[in-house]
Amino acid sequence: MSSIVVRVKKKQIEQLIAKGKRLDGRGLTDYREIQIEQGVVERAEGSARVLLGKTEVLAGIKIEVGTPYSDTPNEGVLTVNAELVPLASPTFEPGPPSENAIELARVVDRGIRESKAIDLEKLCIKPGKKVFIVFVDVYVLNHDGNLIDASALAALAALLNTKMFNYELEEDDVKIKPGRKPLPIRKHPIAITCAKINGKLVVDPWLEEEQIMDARLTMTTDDDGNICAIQKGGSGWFTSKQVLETAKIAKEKAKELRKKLVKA
Amino acid sequence: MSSIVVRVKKKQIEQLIAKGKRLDGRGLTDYREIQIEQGVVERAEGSARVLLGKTEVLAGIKIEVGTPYSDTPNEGVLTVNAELVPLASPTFEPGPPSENAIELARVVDRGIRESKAIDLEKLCIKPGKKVFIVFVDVYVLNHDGNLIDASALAALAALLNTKMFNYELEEDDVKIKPGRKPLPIRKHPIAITCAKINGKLVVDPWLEEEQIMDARLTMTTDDDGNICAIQKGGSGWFTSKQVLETAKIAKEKAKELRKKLVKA
Amino acid sequence: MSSIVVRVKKKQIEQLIAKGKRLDGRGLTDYREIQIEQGVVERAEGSARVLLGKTEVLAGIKIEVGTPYSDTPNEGVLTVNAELVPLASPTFEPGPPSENAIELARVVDRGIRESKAIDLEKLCIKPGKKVFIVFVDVYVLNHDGNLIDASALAALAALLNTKMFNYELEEDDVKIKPGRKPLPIRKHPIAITCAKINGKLVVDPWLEEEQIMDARLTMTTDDDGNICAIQKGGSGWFTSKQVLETAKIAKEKAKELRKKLVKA
Amino acid sequence: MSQKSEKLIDKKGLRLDGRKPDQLRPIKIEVAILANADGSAYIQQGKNKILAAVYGPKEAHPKHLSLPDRTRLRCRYHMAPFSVQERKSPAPSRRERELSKVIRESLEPSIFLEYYPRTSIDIFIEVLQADGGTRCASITAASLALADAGIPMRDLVAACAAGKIDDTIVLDLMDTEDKKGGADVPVALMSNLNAITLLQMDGTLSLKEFEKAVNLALKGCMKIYALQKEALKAKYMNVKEAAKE
Amino acid sequence: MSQKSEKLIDKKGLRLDGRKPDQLRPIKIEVAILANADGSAYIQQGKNKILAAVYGPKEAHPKHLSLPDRTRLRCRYHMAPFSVQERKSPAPSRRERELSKVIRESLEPSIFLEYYPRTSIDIFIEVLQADGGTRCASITAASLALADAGIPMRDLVAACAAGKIDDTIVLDLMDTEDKKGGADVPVALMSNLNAITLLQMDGTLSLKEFEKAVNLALKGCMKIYALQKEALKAKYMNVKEAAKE
Amino acid sequence: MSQKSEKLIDKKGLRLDGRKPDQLRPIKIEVAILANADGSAYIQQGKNKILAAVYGPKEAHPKHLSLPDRTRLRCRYHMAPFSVQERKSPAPSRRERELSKVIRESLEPSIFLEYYPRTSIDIFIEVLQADGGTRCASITAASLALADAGIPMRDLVAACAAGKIDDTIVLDLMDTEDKKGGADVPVALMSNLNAITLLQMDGTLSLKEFEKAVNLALKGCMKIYALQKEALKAKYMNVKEAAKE
Repeated sequence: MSSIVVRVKKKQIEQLIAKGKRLDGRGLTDYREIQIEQGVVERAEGSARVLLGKTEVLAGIKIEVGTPYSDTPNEGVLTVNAELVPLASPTFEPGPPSENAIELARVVDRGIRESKAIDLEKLCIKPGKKVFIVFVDVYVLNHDGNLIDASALAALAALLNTKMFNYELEEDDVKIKPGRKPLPIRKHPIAITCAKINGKLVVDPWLEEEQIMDARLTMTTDDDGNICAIQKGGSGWFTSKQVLETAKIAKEKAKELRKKLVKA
Repeated sequence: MSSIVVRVKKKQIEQLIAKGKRLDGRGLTDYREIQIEQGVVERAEGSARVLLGKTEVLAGIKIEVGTPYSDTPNEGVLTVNAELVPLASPTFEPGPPSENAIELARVVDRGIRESKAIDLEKLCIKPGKKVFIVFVDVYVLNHDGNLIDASALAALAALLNTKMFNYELEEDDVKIKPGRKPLPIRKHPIAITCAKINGKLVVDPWLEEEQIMDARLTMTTDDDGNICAIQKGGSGWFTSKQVLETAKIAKEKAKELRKKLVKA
Repeated sequence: MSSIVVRVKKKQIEQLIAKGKRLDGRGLTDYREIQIEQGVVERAEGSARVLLGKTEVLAGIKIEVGTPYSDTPNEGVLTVNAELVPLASPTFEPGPPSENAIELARVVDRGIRESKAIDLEKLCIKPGKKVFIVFVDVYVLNHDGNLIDASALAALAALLNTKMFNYELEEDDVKIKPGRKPLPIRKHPIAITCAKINGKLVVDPWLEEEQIMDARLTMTTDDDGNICAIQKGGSGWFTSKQVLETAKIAKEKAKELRKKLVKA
Repeated sequence: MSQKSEKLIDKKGLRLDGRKPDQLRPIKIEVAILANADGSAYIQQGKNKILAAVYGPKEAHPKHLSLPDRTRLRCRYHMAPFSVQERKSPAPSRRERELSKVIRESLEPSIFLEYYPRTSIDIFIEVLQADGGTRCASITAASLALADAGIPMRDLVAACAAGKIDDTIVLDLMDTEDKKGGADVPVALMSNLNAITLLQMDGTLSLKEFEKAVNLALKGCMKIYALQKEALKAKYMNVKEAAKE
Repeated sequence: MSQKSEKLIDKKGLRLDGRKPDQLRPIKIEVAILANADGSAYIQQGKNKILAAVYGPKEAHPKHLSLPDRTRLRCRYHMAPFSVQERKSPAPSRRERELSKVIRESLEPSIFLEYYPRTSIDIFIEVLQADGGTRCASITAASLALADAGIPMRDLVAACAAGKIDDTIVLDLMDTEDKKGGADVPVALMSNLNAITLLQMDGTLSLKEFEKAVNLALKGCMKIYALQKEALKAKYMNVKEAAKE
Repeated sequence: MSQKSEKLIDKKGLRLDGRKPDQLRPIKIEVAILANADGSAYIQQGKNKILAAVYGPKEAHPKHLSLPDRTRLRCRYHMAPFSVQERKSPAPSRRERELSKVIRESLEPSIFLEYYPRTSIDIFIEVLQADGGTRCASITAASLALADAGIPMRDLVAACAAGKIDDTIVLDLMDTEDKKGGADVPVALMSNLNAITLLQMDGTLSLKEFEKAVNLALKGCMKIYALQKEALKAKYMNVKEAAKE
């Protein structure tokens, strides 16, 4: 977009927000409509598709046997990767993960990891030698803003949909046995993002808002209302009042989303 | 080349072909002169140099001990790589393999693999643990068209030239013993390429023909006249009649080339 | 720099050198002031910072357990890497090692390796299976010319500063025991570089001299005055007389530097 | 491909999933399903689930790669890490790079490339789930995405494979049939022009078997062509209805 | 982060290195220590040893990445291979790439980017030794390097983390506390503007604990801000004295 | 290099392949052997088999790397995967990248670079079989390829190594001698100008031994220089004869 178009749009959005309104008709703390569909990729151990307005994210889970990290010999391994595939937006380029894709993956990862959502000790096969590796692959299919919340939600929905295979150890070889069981999920971390536009906070920014926002703040909270991950992004700033306001919004909105997920 | 030069040349070649003639004096189904020289790189386990007109390709074979693929624990591993090294053409760039180099390697690979030319089960040392890996490295030294046929021929000639070392297993370690024996080669897959120019098929296109052709079609056939690999290339199309005509040409020409190779 | 500026500077420097003088006031065979500080990175097994005029290089040593090369099963492994990090010069780019960084690392490596400065056999834990790997990481922090000499000196000073951990083998696992001991260093290879400018040799060229020099010649000598590594660089040439003159200068200057290091 | 002893065709002449030899897998096609792309399509063929998107024509970038007399068609075939049995690294494999090339070359003949000199058209294909025959299904979807983007075309390209299992020539091999069968012949066709724009093969076939396989694959292409046209029609009906409301 | 049984705070309320909960580690800052860079700074915070250098504003390269209305700020946070316990490969890790981004975004608000359209400013950070809290120390140093380079700024950015160990909110966690503790909240602040330009968190905190941690971190930032100003003053004194001689 | 107990020189003073200490390996040189390259040469020196090709002068690309006052010489030394005992990955190793640099710098002094400003000349070297001393043989061949391409040159560059085995200074070390010997000194020379354009060393030599080795290497260079000129003459004779026919 040319900088003039951006400036005009910025003004328009800011004037609306000053009146508590948004371009797409939402109120400042309204979330877009969410659709969650689980099990969309049968070949994956787990999968889920999330529609957040026109933002569309697919997450797939694969589970493999591997070696634990040396400092956590009794725990399975969680690996989160995000692909901003070029069919999702004219601004996404093919090639190795961009800075944005890496940040996205790491923020989703932190939410799951720090909330201890997965009981990783239950994924240990043989301490120090063999554990399960849980690959969470986040695949953005259409980018219309707020990829972090949509991706975190898709990842969690896919984990909840995941069925692990049964196994037994035979002389250090993992033999797969019939039957499947769910992943040991203990918590449901939900990421909520607010954008700061002209000094006001708006929840769940869509693409046009992201293009003109000052900054964004994502807070991930667990079932107990504790914060487990935060990420500030963008080249603006927040006051400490705005930070605490965001924390409250995040806690409240996360409850709403968590309900939808458990229903899903 | 500028697009005007290409268009003039295209017209000239097409007019000749309409009369059943070619720029370099060949008839439409004539192959260029072939020279095959085996054993040119003594340090390799096997090697061969093929001259197809001015197209020059060197193939070298190295054999190493490695682990089998998990789905074929009783079979050795075949790996084909092609390098379009920049000394061969002003259009080849240094750097990681281009799309063309990858296609070339994979078409040569398919011919060998699908014809079951190498008895890979004889390359198993210890099932599931240790097998021989056969590296076929195709090295294009001068590019004057029809790299696929020249490369497939060089690869096969090099495999026929290959001497494996003898070995014995000592407590899971492979010990090399004196003496050498040939690779277990069962079939002689030969690739034959036709180009479609102005609706006509010409065999073994050279560079000037490739630059203006509509499309090319490569068929690899084995000693029994069966087809074992096909690759269409280029941005044109073929009718099903042309496809079957190519199959017949390929079968016939492959016989001729196979004879030369066995002589070599 | 524009080519005109370079030409003017070249003339100026050449005229001075014709009179036996240099832009920074040194005589032709004077070395810049050297400061060596060891142990600057406590977390590394060894480290040293070298200031050569305004050229600043940090070297850090890490020691890990790994596998030996198959042709030297009884020897530890030496690995030298050099990073021309972009904070050191406006001409250094972020990204994978440039040609210059690779050459720098390899010249430093050759000096240490060929002089047999480290008794690598003493770094063998279990022949053919487990040895110590000594990582020498050369980090250029400010580039004001003659990176080779400064880097070789920093690497050697860091090796002399290195403390290895004690260990014992328990069923093939290396267990770290309390206490530390120095690396087995036998020799002190010192690299000395001369630049050829307008037919004259100058020792320890700084940046402005390097920018206009014809060529450079680095000779590394050991404690016995033997040469153990040489590298010619730059797009000019040397006469055999200049080569032998450089060898004599290198031997003499290395003695001076070696003294400073032993003092350090 | 290695022929194992397990039967891929039962005594009744039916395949593992109950299909007859000349029967396609169930196919579901949707056009215009991605909001940002200029054109897009989704195909489900058996368990294959594939998205194709088209961006362009747009200014070619970098400029020195633009062509003075026609558009530059680019194509990326890519598999999601979770689309196959063992997780696939997201970095493009050699197979993906070859398929990107042959898919591009199977679509190029259908496009009036000379209409948009100095521009580029990007085709992005994402295989979300793979079950054999993904290159053909990708071509089918990508051709629709091109049409959806309004790119002027000679005809739609429909693609389908035939092959050999248990000595029988069959249509549209699924993964197990591909892996255990004797040959696979993917074909792409512009039906109106009788133009074969993709032809590959691996396995072993006699000349006769090959001829039979190609003819069967071409029939498959024509059936899929009909489904493509239905999908396009369905889209325009939707647009029409939307316009009425 | 996993909470282990070992105590990180003793009975007297002191931490492993003898600090009180709200106490910073010893900090040493020097400005203008690299000869070639346009601006530079060195910080030692506990065992952290970090260099920051600034080059620019200069012509943006490649040109198509230049911005018509402001400077392009670029930032590379990089760790020396010997800076951590196990040797780190010199190739940038995913962590280093994320930190490069958040550090850049924590410094951007402080710079009058619109003063130098079509240019770029490069910030290079090298962690020579790491002991927890390197991103904050890097921001503190990089902001000084920007000032040293004469880049017009709204305010200096000072950064500091707070976190939770043994159920106590503490300031400026060192590596062991970070790894064994319950939460870490790095914060960056422009003190004059009361503007938080970096905020991240990992671990688990209740809303109350979080509020307490942010406030403690902000106090830490303000203390570090004072040290930054001292370091700048020291530099100008040196320049002055040098000028007198 | 590690000195092992096996003898590299026998009682008669002969080396493993029967050569005297100051004897070159058999050398075969051919010029103009590649059809597409602007210039090319092939050298066999012992078991070394090396091709060199030159393309240029041509427009430098990318343009911002072109030099306003001279041509940009580029050089790639590359080994075929099958050229050495254990298969070498085709990706350029650090060794290959260093050798590319030193070979380029050994050839640069011989070229009138200023004749073709803003252009580039590419030298591509492919080692098809390696047996010690490949960098020298590469220089010898590449210099001929430059001449064959009609690049204006001060003189041909000929290269040869000397070294120490079993305490004897010998000429033109082969692989076994290089690996088991005590030192290797590769040298490149423009004979007419008495200009040493390459000088490297590894191993250990006293100053006296070094002087002896350099002088022996220079003699080797001069012998190779004669062979280079013969090869060029042979090529022109061929051209002449071809013209007559």
